[in-house]
Amino acid sequence: MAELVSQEMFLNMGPHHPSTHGVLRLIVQTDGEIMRRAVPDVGYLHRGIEKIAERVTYQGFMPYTDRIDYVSAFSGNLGYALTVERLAGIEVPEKAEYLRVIAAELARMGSHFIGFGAVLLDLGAVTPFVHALRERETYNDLMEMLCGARLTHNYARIGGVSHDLPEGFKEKTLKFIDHLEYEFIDEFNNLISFNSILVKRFANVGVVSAEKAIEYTLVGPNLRGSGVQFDLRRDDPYSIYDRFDFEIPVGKGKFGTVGDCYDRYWIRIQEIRESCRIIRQALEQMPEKGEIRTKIPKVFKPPKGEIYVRTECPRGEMGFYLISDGGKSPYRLKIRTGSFSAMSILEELSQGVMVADLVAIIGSFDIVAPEIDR
Amino acid sequence: MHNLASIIQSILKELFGSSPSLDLLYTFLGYLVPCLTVVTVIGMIGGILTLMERKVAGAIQNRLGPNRVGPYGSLQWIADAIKLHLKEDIIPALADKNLFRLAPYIVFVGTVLTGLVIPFGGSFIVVDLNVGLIFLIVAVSLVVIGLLMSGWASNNKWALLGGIRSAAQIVSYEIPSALALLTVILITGSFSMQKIVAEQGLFPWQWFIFYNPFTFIAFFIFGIASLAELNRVPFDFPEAESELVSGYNVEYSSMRFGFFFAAEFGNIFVTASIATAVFLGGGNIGLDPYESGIGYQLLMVLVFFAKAIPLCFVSLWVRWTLPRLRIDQMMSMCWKYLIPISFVCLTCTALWMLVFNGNGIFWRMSG
Amino acid sequence: MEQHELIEKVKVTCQDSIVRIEEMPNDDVLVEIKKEEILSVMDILKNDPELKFSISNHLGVDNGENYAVIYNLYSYPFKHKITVKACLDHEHPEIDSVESIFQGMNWFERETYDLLGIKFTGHSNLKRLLLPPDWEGHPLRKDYVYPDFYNQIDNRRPDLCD
Amino acid sequence: MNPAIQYFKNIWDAIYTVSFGMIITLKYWVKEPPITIEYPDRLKKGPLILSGNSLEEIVSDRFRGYLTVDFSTCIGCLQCMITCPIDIIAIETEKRDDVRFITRFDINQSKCMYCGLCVEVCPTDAIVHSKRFEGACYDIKELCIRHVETAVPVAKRPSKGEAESA
Repeated sequence: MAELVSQEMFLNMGPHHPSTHGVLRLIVQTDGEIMRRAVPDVGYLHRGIEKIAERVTYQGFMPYTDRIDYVSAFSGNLGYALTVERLAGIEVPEKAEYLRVIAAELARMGSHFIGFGAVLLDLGAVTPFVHALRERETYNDLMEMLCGARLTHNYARIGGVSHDLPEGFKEKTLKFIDHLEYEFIDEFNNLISFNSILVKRFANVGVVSAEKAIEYTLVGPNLRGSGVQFDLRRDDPYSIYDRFDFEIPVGKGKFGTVGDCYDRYWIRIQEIRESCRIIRQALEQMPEKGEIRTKIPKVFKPPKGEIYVRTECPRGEMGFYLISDGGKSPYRLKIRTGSFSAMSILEELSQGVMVADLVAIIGSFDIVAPEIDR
Repeated sequence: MHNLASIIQSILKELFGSSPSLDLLYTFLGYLVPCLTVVTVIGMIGGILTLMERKVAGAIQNRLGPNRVGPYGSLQWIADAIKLHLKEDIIPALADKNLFRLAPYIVFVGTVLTGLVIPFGGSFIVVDLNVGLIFLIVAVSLVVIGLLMSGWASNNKWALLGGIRSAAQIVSYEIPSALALLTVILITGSFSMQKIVAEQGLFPWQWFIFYNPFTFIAFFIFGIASLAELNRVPFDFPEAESELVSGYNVEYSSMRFGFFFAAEFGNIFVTASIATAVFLGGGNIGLDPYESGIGYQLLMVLVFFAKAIPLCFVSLWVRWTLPRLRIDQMMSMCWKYLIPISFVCLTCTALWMLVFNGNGIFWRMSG
Repeated sequence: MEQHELIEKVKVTCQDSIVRIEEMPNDDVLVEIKKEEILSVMDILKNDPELKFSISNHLGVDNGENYAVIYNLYSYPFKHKITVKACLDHEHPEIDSVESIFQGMNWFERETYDLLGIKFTGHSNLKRLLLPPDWEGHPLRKDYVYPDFYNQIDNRRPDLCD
Repeated sequence: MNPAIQYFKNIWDAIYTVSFGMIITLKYWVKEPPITIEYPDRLKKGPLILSGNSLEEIVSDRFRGYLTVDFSTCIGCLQCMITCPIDIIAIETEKRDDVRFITRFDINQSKCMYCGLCVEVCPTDAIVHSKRFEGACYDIKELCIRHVETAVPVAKRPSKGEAESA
């Protein structure tokens, strides 16, 4: 009998694959169902945002920051606005700071709905995804009320925000938060989070230890999922986050090892509660009247210099390294995003897992492909 | 006179007289008419189930579901079928063309073959084989050949993975589902579907599911195992949309894909029918299926469908609730949990028969 | 640790390699070092028990007359920041890869290589990351000319309104 | 834990948690009404009438739709053209007998990213976002919207006081 020849199989997962969260290609080497290696091939959504920044004005770049991470567009706005303001020494009116915090936390929630919804969709649970999107719909409506756009908000401006709170926004937001805190999250957890199939799929899969997470520059919920207590909102406060009382959920290995997919998933669900708390406090403390925008000249030229500012976005810290030569547009703007570093660890994590686990791991990192490529 | 075919034959004989050559024609017609009816019924129910699946999904997800074609979208499934017919039929250049063409039909045939021995109530059964249940198990597992064939013939790695997954899955889950059905066979002592139905009664306590605790468990084991055989969530590995793109049918388009689709949903109904007939009393309303009038016979059909259709809906309901398992977990679930438990059920039912002299819990109570 | 304390500390620990050290906005410290010393500086910053920096960001800049690579470091235990900068000459931009010290820099350095053409010696997999492998030129260079065609695909977009 | 106990606990966990989920989906199935707002062509019929029947009324007040220009107030200052980050606005003015005319005001709506920067910068609120969001057409050239067909004279620049009161 001739000897059986067994061969490893190369699979092209993507660029158009249902669970690659955007356009992302993975060159997958499998031995049947077992993965040998998955090499990410990114760049399908590279739009050269950093090059564009060198050609448009400082104000004109604001709409582009929506498109770095379009799932939570305001986070990009905020990071960029803070960077330019800190470089140019612009004071932001108090009311604008509150509006920013409210919008940023809403964006965080809206992003997490997609984040944990999409990973569940990857695992075949469609209903929780649609339920999460139902809540995101309310977030979209709120943002539309606030600034007129549902996805690419372009709400922040250098020196403030573009619109004041519209009428009825506060009541609607409070209702939304109440709904989330007292109804949605518990129901969602009972529906899917504690489901034993989901726990089996997530627990002990894709374990990232704390050292490895720091080594690979994981940030945000992915870092906290590995048990590192670090949140820029508390540890390096920007805007007015130091005025609020909130907790930072950290992965504790709820159903398995610290740093597995379940921890990363669970942290996102808990962060929704914390965001609700922050929004509630911000709405309470916010002054009724006040300026929402510091006037800056139409031809805005910040002083010469370099600055690196990080903000805590839903996908981890988004850092803007801005080099100004005193001209109308940035000399060099580097955008450091959370998905980029999360993607770089994938090759190592994917060794020896199953094809189905790879999908769960990608999903649990909450990757948005345009954020990787920029 | 134990099936529809012989009834039709005898009617034809009465109407047109008898001769050897005519008898042959009668036999042919006697089987052809019920067969066509069964194919149509299963196809129709499969089609309607696709619509219902989308409607149920919509309802569960706070959505509307299809609502544009016909009143409340009720004609959507016909529109889909027409659309699938009109689409271009693509066969990949490097595919194994003959196998590729054959595979959907095998899957579909596997589904409709089972329709032959399903007792739809009364005398409405195409042929009451004395090995009916065994035939059912065999016919259902024919599907795996079609899926494996399509996966191989597509010359696509995703499809191949899907085909292999389906082979592993269906072959494994065959065992618990067959064992669960065998517990009932112990009680009836016959594989004939009509006999199995006749042994039960109108009232729930006369059904085999409530015969003893072990048949109760066996019913659920059969339910889970048949979900797996149907490739439905939480066991939809061969398709696994988010992992394998679309699994075994990734290269199929047009009506070939439609056949897979119809077979999948037809299979839901077939499996629900088996569960109804074997565990839930089928169309039995306490009367003799062959001797009662046509009105009663239709009532039996009604009773049968009234039990089978909700079971189909349970399958849809499960699908829109649960996430997918992983392939190794699916296997361990089968070999570590379902098979041992179904063996326990089988053995304990056998012991039960011995100890209680063939009486069920409620049968014993009612004397 | 305050900014100036950190400056003193860094001055002491890696005095020979420093070209320039100054304060940066946002509580940051900018250290410009000699490019040959990058590995030793990074090693000190990572392993010194009073510093314990880990890396957070990396970028390259085309300054016209030279290139610069910039590393942003952050110390999780002590919560201070430092920005390390090294200038490379314009003809042959080349520097040691810090991948051996900070593994996570693998992709960051690949991106810099891709977009700016700075070579990282000792890097394990120095290939283009974002752009296709047959792309010509490095777009973030200031003298980059956007090509009209790529593999016969017309990149020019005529203005609709003209 | 004892493997035997673990075995039965696994079965119990699966049954318990799955039934919990099934109950929730059943609740949605039979009880909860759909939240879908149908596309406006259906608004009149369905039970989901929002505030009105027209397309514009279902979006919020600040909605950023197609750009429109009001030439009774446009002073031809070119601010919007300068501000636009993607240069989709093309304006040409011409001086005829001491009166400035706008001879061209094109907005390339196919490129517009609805950021609202031009609206913000306009001193007289001449260029505004309408609430129109349906723009599908068969030729992309139709999306270059030429707001000026025959040359229009620019509006008078509002005096300081007027501008502030406005």
